[in-house]
Amino acid sequence: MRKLLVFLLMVSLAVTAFAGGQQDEGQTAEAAQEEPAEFIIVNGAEPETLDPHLISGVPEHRIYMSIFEGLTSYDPETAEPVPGLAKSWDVSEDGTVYTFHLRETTWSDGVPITAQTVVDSWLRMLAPETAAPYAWFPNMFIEGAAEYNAGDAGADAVGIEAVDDYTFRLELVGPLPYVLGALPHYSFAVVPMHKIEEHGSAWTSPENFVGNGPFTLEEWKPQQEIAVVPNDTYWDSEVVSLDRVVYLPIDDNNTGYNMYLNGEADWMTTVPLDQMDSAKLRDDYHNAPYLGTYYYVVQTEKDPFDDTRVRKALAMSFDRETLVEKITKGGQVPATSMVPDMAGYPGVEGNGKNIERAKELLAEAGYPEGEGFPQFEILYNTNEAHKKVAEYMQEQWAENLGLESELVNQEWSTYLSNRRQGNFQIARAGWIGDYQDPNTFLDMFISGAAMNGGNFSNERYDELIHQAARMPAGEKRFEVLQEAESIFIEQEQGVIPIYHYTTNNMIDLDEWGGWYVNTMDYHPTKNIYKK
Amino acid sequence: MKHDVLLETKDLKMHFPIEDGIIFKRKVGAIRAVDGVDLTLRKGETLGVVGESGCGKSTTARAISQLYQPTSGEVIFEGTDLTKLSQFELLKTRRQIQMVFQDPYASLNPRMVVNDIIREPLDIYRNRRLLDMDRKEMEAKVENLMERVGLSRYFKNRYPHEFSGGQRQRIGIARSLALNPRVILADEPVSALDVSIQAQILNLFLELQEEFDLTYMFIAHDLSVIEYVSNRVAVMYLGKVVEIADSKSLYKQPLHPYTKALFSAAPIPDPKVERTRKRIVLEGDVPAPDQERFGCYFYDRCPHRMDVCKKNVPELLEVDTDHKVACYLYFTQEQKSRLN
Amino acid sequence: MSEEKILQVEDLKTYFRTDEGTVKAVDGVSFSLGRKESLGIVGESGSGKSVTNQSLLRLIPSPPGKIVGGSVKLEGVDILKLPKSKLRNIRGNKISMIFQDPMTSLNPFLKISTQMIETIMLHQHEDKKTAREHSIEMLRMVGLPKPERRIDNYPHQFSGGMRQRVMIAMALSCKPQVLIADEPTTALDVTIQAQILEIMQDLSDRLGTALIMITHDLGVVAGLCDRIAVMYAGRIVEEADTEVLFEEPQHPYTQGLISSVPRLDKKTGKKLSSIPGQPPNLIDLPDCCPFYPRCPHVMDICKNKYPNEVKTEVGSSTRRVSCWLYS
Amino acid sequence: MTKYIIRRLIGLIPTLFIVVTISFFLIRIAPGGPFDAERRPPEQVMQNIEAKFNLNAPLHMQYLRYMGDIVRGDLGPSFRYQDHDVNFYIANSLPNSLLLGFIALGLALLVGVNAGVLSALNQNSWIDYVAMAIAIIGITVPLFVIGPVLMYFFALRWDLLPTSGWITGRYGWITILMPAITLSMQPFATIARLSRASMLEMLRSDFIRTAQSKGLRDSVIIRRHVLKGSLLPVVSYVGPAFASIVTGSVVVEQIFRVPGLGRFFVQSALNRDYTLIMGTVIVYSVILVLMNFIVDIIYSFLDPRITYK
Repeated sequence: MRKLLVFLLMVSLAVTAFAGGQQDEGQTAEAAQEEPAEFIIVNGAEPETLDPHLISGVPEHRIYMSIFEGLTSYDPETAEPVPGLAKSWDVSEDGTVYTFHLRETTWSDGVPITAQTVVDSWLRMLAPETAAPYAWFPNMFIEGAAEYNAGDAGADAVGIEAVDDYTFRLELVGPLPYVLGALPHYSFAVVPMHKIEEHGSAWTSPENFVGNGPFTLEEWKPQQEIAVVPNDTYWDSEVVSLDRVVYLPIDDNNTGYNMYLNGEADWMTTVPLDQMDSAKLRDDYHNAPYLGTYYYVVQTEKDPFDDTRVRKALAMSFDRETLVEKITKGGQVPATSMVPDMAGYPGVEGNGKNIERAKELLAEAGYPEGEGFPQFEILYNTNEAHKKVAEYMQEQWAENLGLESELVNQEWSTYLSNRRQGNFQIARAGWIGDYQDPNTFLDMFISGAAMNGGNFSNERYDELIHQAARMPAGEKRFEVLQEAESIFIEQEQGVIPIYHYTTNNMIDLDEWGGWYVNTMDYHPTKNIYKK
Repeated sequence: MKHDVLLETKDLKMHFPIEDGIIFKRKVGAIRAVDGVDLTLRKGETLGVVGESGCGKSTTARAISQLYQPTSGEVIFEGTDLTKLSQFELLKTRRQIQMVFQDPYASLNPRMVVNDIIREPLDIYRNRRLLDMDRKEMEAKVENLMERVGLSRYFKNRYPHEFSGGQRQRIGIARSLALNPRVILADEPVSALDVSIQAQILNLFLELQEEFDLTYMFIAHDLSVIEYVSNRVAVMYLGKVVEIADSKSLYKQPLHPYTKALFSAAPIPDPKVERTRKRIVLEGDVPAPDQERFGCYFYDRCPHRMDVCKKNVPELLEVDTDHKVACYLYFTQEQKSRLN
Repeated sequence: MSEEKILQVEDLKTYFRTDEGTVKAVDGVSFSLGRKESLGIVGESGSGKSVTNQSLLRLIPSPPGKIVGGSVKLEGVDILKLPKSKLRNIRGNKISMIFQDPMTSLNPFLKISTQMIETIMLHQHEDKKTAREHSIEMLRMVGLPKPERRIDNYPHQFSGGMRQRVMIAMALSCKPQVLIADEPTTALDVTIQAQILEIMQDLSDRLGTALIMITHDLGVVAGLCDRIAVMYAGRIVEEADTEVLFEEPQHPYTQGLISSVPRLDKKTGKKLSSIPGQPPNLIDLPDCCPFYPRCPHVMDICKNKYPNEVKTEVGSSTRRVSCWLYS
Repeated sequence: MTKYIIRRLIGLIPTLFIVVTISFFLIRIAPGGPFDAERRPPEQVMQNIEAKFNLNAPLHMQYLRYMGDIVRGDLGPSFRYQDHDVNFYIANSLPNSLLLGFIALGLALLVGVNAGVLSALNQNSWIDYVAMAIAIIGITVPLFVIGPVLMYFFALRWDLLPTSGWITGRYGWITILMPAITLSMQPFATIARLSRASMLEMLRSDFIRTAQSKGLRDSVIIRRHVLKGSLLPVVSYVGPAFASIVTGSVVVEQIFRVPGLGRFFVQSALNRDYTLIMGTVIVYSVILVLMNFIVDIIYSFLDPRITYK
């Protein structure tokens, strides 16, 4: 059987030799592909699904925006809602009923999209059998949606209706002014029901796929790439300039970064922490505020953190500026409020660094100079950046308040489970807004909400959030939300905001146009073009 | 003549199972290392056990000392059957029966100094409260033993590898004597040693026997060694004793065809004798002991085989005073018919 | 010397370099071997007998071993000075060896046929088919049953005795002038030993091969060899015709050796006489008689100088001994 | 022999049964579930999801149902990668992992055996020292260092190779070079050391002395008498090594974007994607057991002393 071994060796040799011979061809092939405008995106994790109703992640959302279009879509510069499948809409006086006028357009296979398609799609999203993980999102908006989704009511209860072929009526639970900004989200997707019926879960395979976005699915090689090409039946197809968009699933950020540097990718959607210093010096590095907040959630039910003074002391006793400059490095914005800057929302001041005051508060709580304060744990999910932040916090609290803490890292699912169940003292958390409204940062801290692992509970706060949900857009509503946030942050310090996220993108804007920084980090490929 | 029997085996069998199967092992056969051995060890004597490799002589010794749990048969020491004793009872009795092994290097723990090696059996029995001895007495005992076997007491903190083969065997002997046993089972104790050293150790065995009133079972493949040390000799072949006799009578007149061949094959260090001697050269090899035999175990190689030998296993019968042999050549007509 | 000598060894020295110092395993060994003569080399472990014989064919692993002096002349040609290619022509062709452990001396991964044929093809320049037939013939001569079938077996399918027969067949397949057998029966049982010795004697007689038999067992050489050389601590201390040596051993070591072996044929009832003490450590041995610490006849001079060799004529042959008692 | 093979293959079944059973329950013990996310869906949504994937049934019923599916060769739907089932993802990614593993192992064997043999034949010479120094690097330096270093030099610095990708991608077969080399470092080092050691041992054995005494040329001795026996330890290493290359290629697959099973393995474990974890565990167990089995067979061909009945 030595022959078998020899054979293996020979095979490996042959393969290596063959591979070596291929090298030149590979490069010439690349040169030949210069002509058509192909845009290659380093897209993060392998997409879990392309079925919009089952999506729950950012990489999937990027692809969704290329191959589907909701009633509204995003303006590439501001990420504000603009007409999509709906060319216009009317709002009832009380702001609770929207009537959309749809374009007369079709799926990529020519089947028309009507108001009934929208109704059927949304009902599919909400149907309990679909088990859409993001169903809670439309549930917050659509009248009767939550009841139907929970199985407590039939589909008739859902406040949506096809008035005629191209008129769609939407009834909201209240006057939710930000609904238009939520509609481009995948949980409001319109899907080709005729294909879903035909192919079942296989409808997202390239050979079966039908969409209504500016692009349509060409290829999906798991863990390798997803490619989309222009959709000729798209209503605005003249605007579409790219010939092909490739989404590369990449687990290792450094590899993605290297690919970008080596010209193998055109858009890198994040920058690895250890490359940040060198990336910042480059012209193709784009840093912008992001609609997200990095914060520490404090277990408000457990001693000694059930004392507001303790929580405030913790929030006031570290230097957010140094943290973002020296530790996170990505141009993050020091945060003392939960809600990031948002047009029209006045925001709250929050409790910033004030070590003297922190010490006083701690002393009032019974721990002068940190004496008698039990050692506590800081929980974070395993990740280099989180670890560095936690180390910094640990050191700051020790130095400024004399508090001793221990770092605990857990793998993602374990961490999530513990955080949800409140099995922690202090834990890191982060939140990216789903739409541009303070509500997306605040409604998750009402008593008993799933995200509220710190078990923050305040009657007045709950009341204010519910009140705002029934108010029309405008200053008044923002004032109510501001009061709620003030209670949550300034008075009670339910969580400790640390910084607002920023987006870190690498793309050469001398080569590519139609790509703009915005606070949602949405960059529709529809508008990107090669210069 | 009446002899005091100290130790006796009755139909002792030691079969090692051959197992097969990937997850669930099942027995598919057995190596019949010892296949029905009757031996008696008389007080104060040396019983030599001789035979070629694989004849079961070492296994017999190990089965007697209960290092192996015998498959069947009895090992009776002063009236008690060792195979039926509980662990603790066995431990109590077994101090009377000690073993000396062939390879003195392999049987000594390389990480222990001589002092600890010799003292180990004492410690074990003391820890089980079977021995009443204080530390000092034990110390003295070890030193005495060392001196007695011809090792300076100043070597007691050395490790086995610092000694030569002969010295290591002396350590092994000292250890076996620590508990004042009455029986020593010596398993090829000199076969790994050079000739000049071998003589030293053999002489030591003889001296110790006299001094401590020991009874030996002495196992060797070298006939001349056996002859030198033994009062009686048992010849083993394929797990069975084929002949057992008083040493003088056996060497003068071996009866069993195998014994005869064995004797004639052993070279004698004297050219005159050697050149005039006629050798019986046996055919073939010793068969593998992995199957049951229904005739004489020596049948395949025997120059005198008869029809009767093919289907009957000859019993060990006394054919002369103190001389038993398992061969039909020597059985009277009456004995033969009785067996058939 | 009346007989024509085929092999003459002069002042052979083989040393081993170790961390503790130089081990003079063979330190000035001289002997000669006549055609068809059989010489026994007797000694205890560490006496240098095996190293001596491996030195004859330059089989000493180097490093750490090295032949540092002397000559080994086969029909007048010094083997120690031959280039490697010529040396290979002697190995297995003019001088063959059999080793102690037949279990490990045959390659377990190769069939017997492969191992036998390669030697014959190499030295006899026979084609494969003839070499195979030749091999079968040799195996038949050593008494291997059904050689034409068993030649295609692997070594592990043979018993120890059968393997040693194969080794003998292989060693004699090129009709060597000298066969060196290094403890060929030590690992075997007595009855098998008898078989092997008989075959060796018979075949070397028939093929006219001279024999060097290395052993620690005086009994083995007593019946087999014409002459015997006794080695101690890397030197030959005494050499004589077999009868002479056993009848009238001169060196105190030889005397001690003979009398410390129990005799099967003579039950004396007396205690064995044994040689006291241990063999010497061969590292940096001083120039003295290495046996003196164990010698019953030790004199002052023994501790200071290695004794000269004394040669005496006994009958038609020479005996030599290195002991101050005789010089 | 055929009988032995059949018996061994049947013997795999209980082993796999135990592995599957233990993994099934172990995974469930781990905190968190497949649908945990930064913002966990509200309870009624969770209930819908659990009903869809039969997670609301009692655990032993889930187990029985899963076992039933496995017997039919169905590894079930992935909980997270919902567009396809586990069979699809394994069928798509396993061949890539196997190919990479084969090439890496082939490379390791080719270079490792030669290096080991050369070292042994030139013991204590510069060849020996250099080869063994490289081997030590291979053993001590982790993959996640070797990979990026290769990428830095070959892709970024010298621009000889693309940073990453796979043979079916735009850069073709050359993409396999760096992952294969990275992955082969550790087995190469072990093979080199093993073959050197066993070669040295073989050279010291009695039968080599016999071969020398027969007058054979050194080259013949090495080729005919030494090499086969020296390869035995390498062969017995190769089976488990292949299994560990395939299962342990996670890091390399991530760094070089190889669309292999390893990436799913890690991702599914982090996601608590129960069915996909089970699927990868089963596949890996089969590979491991099969490789050991194949090695046993090869061994019996190489070493005549071993026979299987």
